[in-house]
Amino acid sequence: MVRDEDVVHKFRQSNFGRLSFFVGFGIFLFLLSNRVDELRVYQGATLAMYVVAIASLILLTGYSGQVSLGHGALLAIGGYSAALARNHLSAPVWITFLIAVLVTAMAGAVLGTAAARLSGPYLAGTTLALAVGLPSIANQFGFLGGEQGLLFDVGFPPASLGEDFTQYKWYFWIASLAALISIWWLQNILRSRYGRSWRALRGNEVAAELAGIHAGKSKTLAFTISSGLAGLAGALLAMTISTVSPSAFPLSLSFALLTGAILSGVTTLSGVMIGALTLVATPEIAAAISNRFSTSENVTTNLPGLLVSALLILVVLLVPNGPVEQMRTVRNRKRAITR
Amino acid sequence: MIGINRRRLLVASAVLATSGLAISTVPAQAFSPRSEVGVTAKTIKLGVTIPMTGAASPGYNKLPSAMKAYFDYVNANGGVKGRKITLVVKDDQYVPTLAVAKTNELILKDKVFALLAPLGTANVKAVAASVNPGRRGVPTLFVNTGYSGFANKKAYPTTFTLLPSYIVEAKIIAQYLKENFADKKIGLLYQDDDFGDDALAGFKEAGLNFAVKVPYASGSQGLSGVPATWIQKLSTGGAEVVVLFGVSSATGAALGTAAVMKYAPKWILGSVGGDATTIKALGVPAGVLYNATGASFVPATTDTTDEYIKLFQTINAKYNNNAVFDNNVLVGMNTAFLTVQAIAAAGANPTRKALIAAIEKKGASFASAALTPLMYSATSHVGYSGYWFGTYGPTGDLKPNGGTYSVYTTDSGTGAVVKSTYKRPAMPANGLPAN
Amino acid sequence: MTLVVTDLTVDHGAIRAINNISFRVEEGQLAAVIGANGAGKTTLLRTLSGLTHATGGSASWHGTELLYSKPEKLVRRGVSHVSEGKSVIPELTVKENLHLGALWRKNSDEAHATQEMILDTFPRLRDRLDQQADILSGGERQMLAIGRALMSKPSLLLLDEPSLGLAPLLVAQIFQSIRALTSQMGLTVVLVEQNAMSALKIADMGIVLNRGRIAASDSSVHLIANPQVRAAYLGY
Amino acid sequence: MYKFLNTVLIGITSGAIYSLMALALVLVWRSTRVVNFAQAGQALLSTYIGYEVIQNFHSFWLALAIAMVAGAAVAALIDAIFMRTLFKRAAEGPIAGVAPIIATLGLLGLIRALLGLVVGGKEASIRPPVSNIGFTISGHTLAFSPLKLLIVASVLFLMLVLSLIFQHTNVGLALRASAYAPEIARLAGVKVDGIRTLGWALAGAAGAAAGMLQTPDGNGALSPDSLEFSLLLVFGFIAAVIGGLESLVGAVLGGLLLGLVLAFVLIYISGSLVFITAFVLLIIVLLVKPGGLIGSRRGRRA
Repeated sequence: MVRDEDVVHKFRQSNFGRLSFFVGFGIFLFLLSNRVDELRVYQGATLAMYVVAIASLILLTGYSGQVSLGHGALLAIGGYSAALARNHLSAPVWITFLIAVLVTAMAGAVLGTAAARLSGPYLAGTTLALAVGLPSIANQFGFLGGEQGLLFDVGFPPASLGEDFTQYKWYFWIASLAALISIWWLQNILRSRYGRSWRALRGNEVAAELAGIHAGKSKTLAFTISSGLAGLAGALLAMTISTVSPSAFPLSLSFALLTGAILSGVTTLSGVMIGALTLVATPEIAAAISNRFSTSENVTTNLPGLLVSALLILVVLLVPNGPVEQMRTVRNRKRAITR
Repeated sequence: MIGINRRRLLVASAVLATSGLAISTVPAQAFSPRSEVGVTAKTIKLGVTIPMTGAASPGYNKLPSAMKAYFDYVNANGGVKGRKITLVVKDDQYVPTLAVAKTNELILKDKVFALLAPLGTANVKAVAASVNPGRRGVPTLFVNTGYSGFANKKAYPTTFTLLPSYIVEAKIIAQYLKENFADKKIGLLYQDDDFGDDALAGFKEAGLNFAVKVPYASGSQGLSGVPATWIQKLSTGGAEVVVLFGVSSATGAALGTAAVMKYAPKWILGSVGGDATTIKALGVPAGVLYNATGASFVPATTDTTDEYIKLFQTINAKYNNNAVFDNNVLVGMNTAFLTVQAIAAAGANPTRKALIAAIEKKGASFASAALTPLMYSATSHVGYSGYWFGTYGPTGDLKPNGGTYSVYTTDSGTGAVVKSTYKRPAMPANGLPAN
Repeated sequence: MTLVVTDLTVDHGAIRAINNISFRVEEGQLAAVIGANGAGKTTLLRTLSGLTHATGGSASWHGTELLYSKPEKLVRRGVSHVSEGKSVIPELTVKENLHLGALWRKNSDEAHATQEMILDTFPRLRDRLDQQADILSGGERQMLAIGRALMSKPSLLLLDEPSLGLAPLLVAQIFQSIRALTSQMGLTVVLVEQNAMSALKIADMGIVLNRGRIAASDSSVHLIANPQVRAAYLGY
Repeated sequence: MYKFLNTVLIGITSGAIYSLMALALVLVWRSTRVVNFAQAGQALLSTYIGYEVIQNFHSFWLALAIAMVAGAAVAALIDAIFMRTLFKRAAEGPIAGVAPIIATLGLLGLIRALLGLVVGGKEASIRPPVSNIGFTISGHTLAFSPLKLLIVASVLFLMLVLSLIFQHTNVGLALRASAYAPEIARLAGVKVDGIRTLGWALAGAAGAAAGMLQTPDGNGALSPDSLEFSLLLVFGFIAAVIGGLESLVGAVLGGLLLGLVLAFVLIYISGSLVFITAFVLLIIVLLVKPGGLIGSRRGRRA
């Protein structure tokens, strides 16, 4: 309680400060993108995509207490709507992203209405079945492009950016901008009336309802916004691989996003980078380890899975609320003692 | 050094691309007269992304070690023009996102000379669109999928396919069925995605009609009860001859379940799902395959009278931990064998451009274990284009019908199916291409 | 056999729920713990039964240290706790709820005898023996909860707000039953109540908690007579 | 006629397999309120242990017994080491509902990766213990064999025995009480931690049985990347949710319903509708009865 008031207080004091932080961070990313090589820029774009997707899950799970095992399906909806809008309507890039957000949000609203009636394992089961079932729809309708999917080409970077401006840097810029805007906007939502009602529901649903919060509506809204963000992430994913196809949204993606959310700490948006970074970096770290210590194929192929799983279990066991929340708790405790 | 060169190369490609030139065969030597990316005086580095883990990995995950085994064999015998070949393997789990990420690592971090044998239509397509090896001038050799689209040189300028396309295969199977089972009711099991769609297109082109067509969703073959529904539909449809045009796990599931339901039509196995060793590894008893018909473009893996099989089995024993010698191992080694020839043909200081040119110019005459010709030319990036038919023996060995391999060839378009007169070039001494 | 609580302190995170309290309850006595909401009454009971961990101090019953032990162990030493809010399991039948309290008892004949005694005291439960507990009325649930606790053959009974949400008439009835049972079985009872007057009326002694500290502790007769207590807690 | 009969038989047998996994999931859910995704990994591990027993002692039945015991032991260890710690550390807060699911997903990945390290790339398969050739009635072979009879019988047997244990024994009462209201159960003297571990162990044994029976009914091959086990988990879970998660009978009914609906859709409509059908069926059931076919009224909100 104390903490929330504290944060709100700070926010009121420095609404402008927050905005300038985001702008500053954006400028930092911009400068960074000129310093690093093309692979890192590409990975940066993937990272930004993960940031949006994980933020979407954090909103859903950490703030409104709903579980989604099928977030990959929502990403797929976003990716496909963006690609269809681009290919059939020749929509400008930013419009395709907007369309992805809106279409997925609408799908999320429908799903969220059903989801608000379900809880815990029932919702988990439904979202899991959705993640398994949805991609195979692509093979039922020709316009979805079947197994090989659809092309999604956001186009070349504007010529005004210079000759040595690579495609991936362009992706990175788009993805980073999308991520920055999403996180900024999401933070504002979380500080609004809606954010407060989600937190109240998370704490105690019965008490929140007594206080006049409509649990069903509130959860559906969370599901809708979360879906919209997932749709954006899906469009970003489609951009980085320039295509959408059913196999780009496997069940393992849904699980990976959940892993990322847990590693970030589902209760705080500010840890979102941690999870995204882990998802991007773990395979590389695993490869480095197995290159150094072993030549066995079994080790090389299974080490990334082993590392991610072990990390996930450790985080859930040791810092269940996430590293950021943990640090905050420790800091608060210290502060309490020094007082 | 290399970093700067590569950067300039990319700049140049971007410029070319933005100015509307679709094909970029950037003269890399212009910037780097001494050595190409991934090539040193002593080594050549190649890369492959392939499903090593996950549901799609069984079978395919044997390819990299087979390729490595052949490269090790060549390296032990002096390498290619003194250069030893290394192969960087990345696991893409059959997921396009990962295929793109890993291919980027191969090109940008590991700085490989060329990409080898990528797999999966969606993966190759995503890599082509996002990483765009075509624009970067990175050769993608011997794509390991039968999707016909990748042979389109305009869209995929640096890509060479290897397997006969699914359309080719379907046309040849249709011809075989018309010749041998004209009066029978024919059934088809196919995967309900592009793989199956290509096959359907091929059968349609050949004018073959099926009494029963059973589609299955990719992945559903592993679900208890699903294969039984196929067999039920095929048997109620009265199919006397059944074409199994799916992946190995689907073939295995169909054959195993048919045995349960005592349904015994004449089975015709497509090449993708027709490798006896893989099917047996799935737990299907060899006896179930007995008398089924199979199609292949390489010699039977058990045919030790074949000089390639003999050599590859020796290499397999020495450099591949004596793994089970199946079609995956055979195709893997054959791919490596072709790769070595291509690099050798690219000259004393191989460049990416020279590699592509060498395959276009000399690819059709490369030695290869396959019994069908390679169709590479300046205008075509199509690899093999034919099949022979055989019958599985009691232990699951595929033996050519009539004792000799009679190969049929055709193209992915409207071309007729013809009996091939191709004479396979003799294997170079010890399977080591002349340097 | 005396319940001796010495210097007991319990923290809930940063909040000190019980602050260094000490008291005694003699064998066979019924002690009422009264106080405002948040005074620490429920925390006190939860700590004595092992559900909540104490920060410091000690509490012994019959030579057994109650703190830092687990509830399932303390039950076997004779400590039974009826937690706040009708502690029955609605998914189980009445019989199963009762039976649950005696699962650990080796002697099933004895357990059966206890059950008969409980059903004699609360005859309404006998009629509903095979029905699911979720159809019981509030009063019946409280009877069942107390019955379940008695099935464990306790020597120390901890009761948390048995009157919560019940009609006044029913409250009187329940309290009479509690008094009768404790005398009959020779129980020592710690009864936590908001309904201070009713509790003190049946109690031998009373403890008044205020913000985690003991505000007053005396025989119930004296407490009822104490004008300050009357004003603050008894409402007249 | 035979088409219809066979469709029903295919639906029942495959439904029975889903039910076995659903039973295991329901057992864990009932005893600890956790949806155990590691169940597929545990079943795979147990089946590998069974495979090793067959290799050494050439008896399927011995292997089944040992696999079930091993499955129980592994499950008990997982609960005692991981889940207990987890429940103590993440008992409250927003993570409480999600943490167990995540932890079991992590365990699933861990078991698979470890299996991949140890047995990856090696071939292993299990032959059916009894004939898997269909029965014949007046010249027509049914989609039902002695092996499938064994599977259906095992499911019914397990369901009955477990239901009897749950409804009519002291252990069963303790299991139910610990699941519904752990605090009250503890106050009544139930050693809840141990009882929960017992619930996990029962589930581990049921999961092992599912793995040992499904493997020879498919083609018999085992692999750490097994598609069969992933699908078994997903469809077993869907069956359990359809059944209401609370009830063993519900799990079996859910499994059979899923199996039958899939068989009819695949045979009478289209072979490629597997995954969509499962999703649609689940949605329909949950829209009509949000707590599943046999869900307790409280279960929905838990």
